[in-house]
Amino acid sequence: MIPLSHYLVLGAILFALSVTGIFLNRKNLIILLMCVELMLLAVNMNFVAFSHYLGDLVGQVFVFFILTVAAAEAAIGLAILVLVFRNRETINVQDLDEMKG
Amino acid sequence: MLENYLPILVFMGIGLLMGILPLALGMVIGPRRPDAAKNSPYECGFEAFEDSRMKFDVRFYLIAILFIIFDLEIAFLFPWAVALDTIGLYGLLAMGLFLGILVIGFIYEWKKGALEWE
Amino acid sequence: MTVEEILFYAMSTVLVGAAVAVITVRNPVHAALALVLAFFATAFHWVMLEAEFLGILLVLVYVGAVMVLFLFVVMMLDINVARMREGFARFLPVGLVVAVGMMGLMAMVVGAGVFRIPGPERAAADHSNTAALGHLLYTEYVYPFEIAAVILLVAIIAAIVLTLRRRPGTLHLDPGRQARVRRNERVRMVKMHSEKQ
Amino acid sequence: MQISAKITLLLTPLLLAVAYTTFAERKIIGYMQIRIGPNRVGPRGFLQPIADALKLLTKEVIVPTNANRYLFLTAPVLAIAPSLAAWAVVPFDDGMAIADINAGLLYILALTSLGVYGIIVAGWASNSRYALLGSLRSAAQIISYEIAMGFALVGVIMAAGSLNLGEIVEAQRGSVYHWFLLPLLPLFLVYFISGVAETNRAPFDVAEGESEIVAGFHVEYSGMAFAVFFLAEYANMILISALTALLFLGGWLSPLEGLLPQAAFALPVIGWVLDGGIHWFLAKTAFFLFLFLWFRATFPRYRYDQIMRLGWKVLIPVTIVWLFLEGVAVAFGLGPWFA
Repeated sequence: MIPLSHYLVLGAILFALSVTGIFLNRKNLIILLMCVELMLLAVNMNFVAFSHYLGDLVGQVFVFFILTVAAAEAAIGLAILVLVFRNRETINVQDLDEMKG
Repeated sequence: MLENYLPILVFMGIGLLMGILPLALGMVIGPRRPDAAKNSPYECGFEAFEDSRMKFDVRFYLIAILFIIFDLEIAFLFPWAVALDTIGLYGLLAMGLFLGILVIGFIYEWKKGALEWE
Repeated sequence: MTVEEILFYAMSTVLVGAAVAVITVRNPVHAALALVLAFFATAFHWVMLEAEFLGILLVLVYVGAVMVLFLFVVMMLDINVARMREGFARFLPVGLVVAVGMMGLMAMVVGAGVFRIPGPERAAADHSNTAALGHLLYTEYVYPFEIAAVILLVAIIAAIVLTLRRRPGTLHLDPGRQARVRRNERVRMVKMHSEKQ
Repeated sequence: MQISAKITLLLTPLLLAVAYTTFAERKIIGYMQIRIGPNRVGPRGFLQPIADALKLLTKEVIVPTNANRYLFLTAPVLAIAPSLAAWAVVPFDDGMAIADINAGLLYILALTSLGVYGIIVAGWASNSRYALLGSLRSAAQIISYEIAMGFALVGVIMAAGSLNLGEIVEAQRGSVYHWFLLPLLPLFLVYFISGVAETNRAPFDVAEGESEIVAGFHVEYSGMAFAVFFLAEYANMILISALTALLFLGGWLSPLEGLLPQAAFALPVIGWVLDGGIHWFLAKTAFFLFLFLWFRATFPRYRYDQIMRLGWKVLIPVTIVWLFLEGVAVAFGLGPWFA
């Protein structure tokens, strides 16, 4: 029987890795989106683990909704990304500074 | 429940193996005589003059995005269909509203011509 | 080690390795494929946690749909990869410090022994996780469920508004009309006298 | 180990079936076009698949210079692995499945949605214009039809009240009248049409389109790399046929059940044949497989815009309407089927 803390540590490692990823790939919008997905995955991992060990299905219902919202978010995020690339020929975050005061 | 998933893991491994094995066998047994003409990408008799990456119609992205959303709908329908006989009328109405909202989206797509392929 | 433990560590290794690959590889296509692998490993973990529905759902929706869109975008946009990696080395120390700090914090929380919950009984072989989830979702959580429908509706509309642009002046053919064409619309038979040279 | 024996017992006939489907295709289409088909290797050409395999085995696996080498070679593996792995949950007879999981149908849907990876990766890794174009087309086609397929499966689950394939078959017990074929007729049609489109078979094979984009996503593949793609396509065809038989035609159940008196099933040998069993399942699967080949010999290829229109504007609305009707019937227990 694997103790709960193993899953929590795994989730923590994943989360820390994805945060590092955001620091490392500050320029590439696509990789940033992937890191966000990874982060949500880490959170979901904890939810599922708790749901299992506490014997409460609500955690899984919550994960279901997170997955739904995250998928919709990824879809729209990528749609915006494609548009940005079409208009600006770049997805480098640093080039997208139009809004800078 | 978990005992049932172990064979699946094994079978996935075998599926991968059934792909890798013939490939490896083919690479080992088959000859290897590369030359420039053979290894160049296929073109109808003339030199490939640009990189093959090119711009594509946004429509392909739109199809993929709509696919994600419909896939989520299906994901919601699966547990509903299994539980339908225990949740009865209430569940039916809940799903009716859910699908109703999404059918509005579908009609919008249709009217906007997002499903039109030219 | 029991089979369960071996599987846990194997899958965790794959998962962490894939996550490292996602954030470090140069080519975004490879990153996307590594993310697919990460989703797969997670799905196995979830199945081992008896959340079979969510585990398979993750493969269905994320691997089967979301990552396909990611790959579409990454492959079809001609992205200059080299420039994207500028500053990779510069940010590495900062990233590492943040990661280690965060890991330390979480280790403190997890290691404190608050989470020593005894594992639950294994579910019976005929226990249907999907049915249980469905029962809960469509009775107690109907309201969030309907909100999810509205979110999806917004996503549909947003996707269409964002990407569907009918540029004036683009030429296209209507193959249906082409196929329906009659002879009389294209060719006019003209009676002519033969001319003598 | 018991499980390895089971897997061998499934895999060997499956691979043989895949090999001989290619032979059957050439023979059947040959006869449909008043030709003989392959007839040189072995009696009546019966060893043709083996000769083909040997030939492909000794051919060079060409990797184009510009291609991404590793992904180029991974793509065929990605194509065949899901189409074989899905067989793990297919029951051949009562309880005769390698893994009898509760979420069987969900697992199958998830795995069939992975087939698109082989195509996308192949198209991209080849770094060839035709391959990329073909892979994009066929990926968009596959994901479009997957939605209709998913909706059709939801209808089956509603009628059976379970995701387990064995329970779905058992829910159809009684007689031919109880098979889901009749109450779910529109969903059956949608499912099978989507199945044909999913496998990129004629008449939906624009992705291959010999005459315009030369072979689509696998234009750069040769030798065994090509053979693996080819096998994946046929394994998928057999899978779709088997699933259609399970979900709509009562799998291993006998069509004579409820027709003949009980005494008929008690007869020594005839009773075994008449009663449900693996032979009925195989016969039904073979029938659908034959339909695949028949379609190819009969229908001209659809245009791409027609394919997309059929998927989005015909099949999806049909399934949604039918799900509404079926939902009402199931919730109110309306007869004659959902009582």
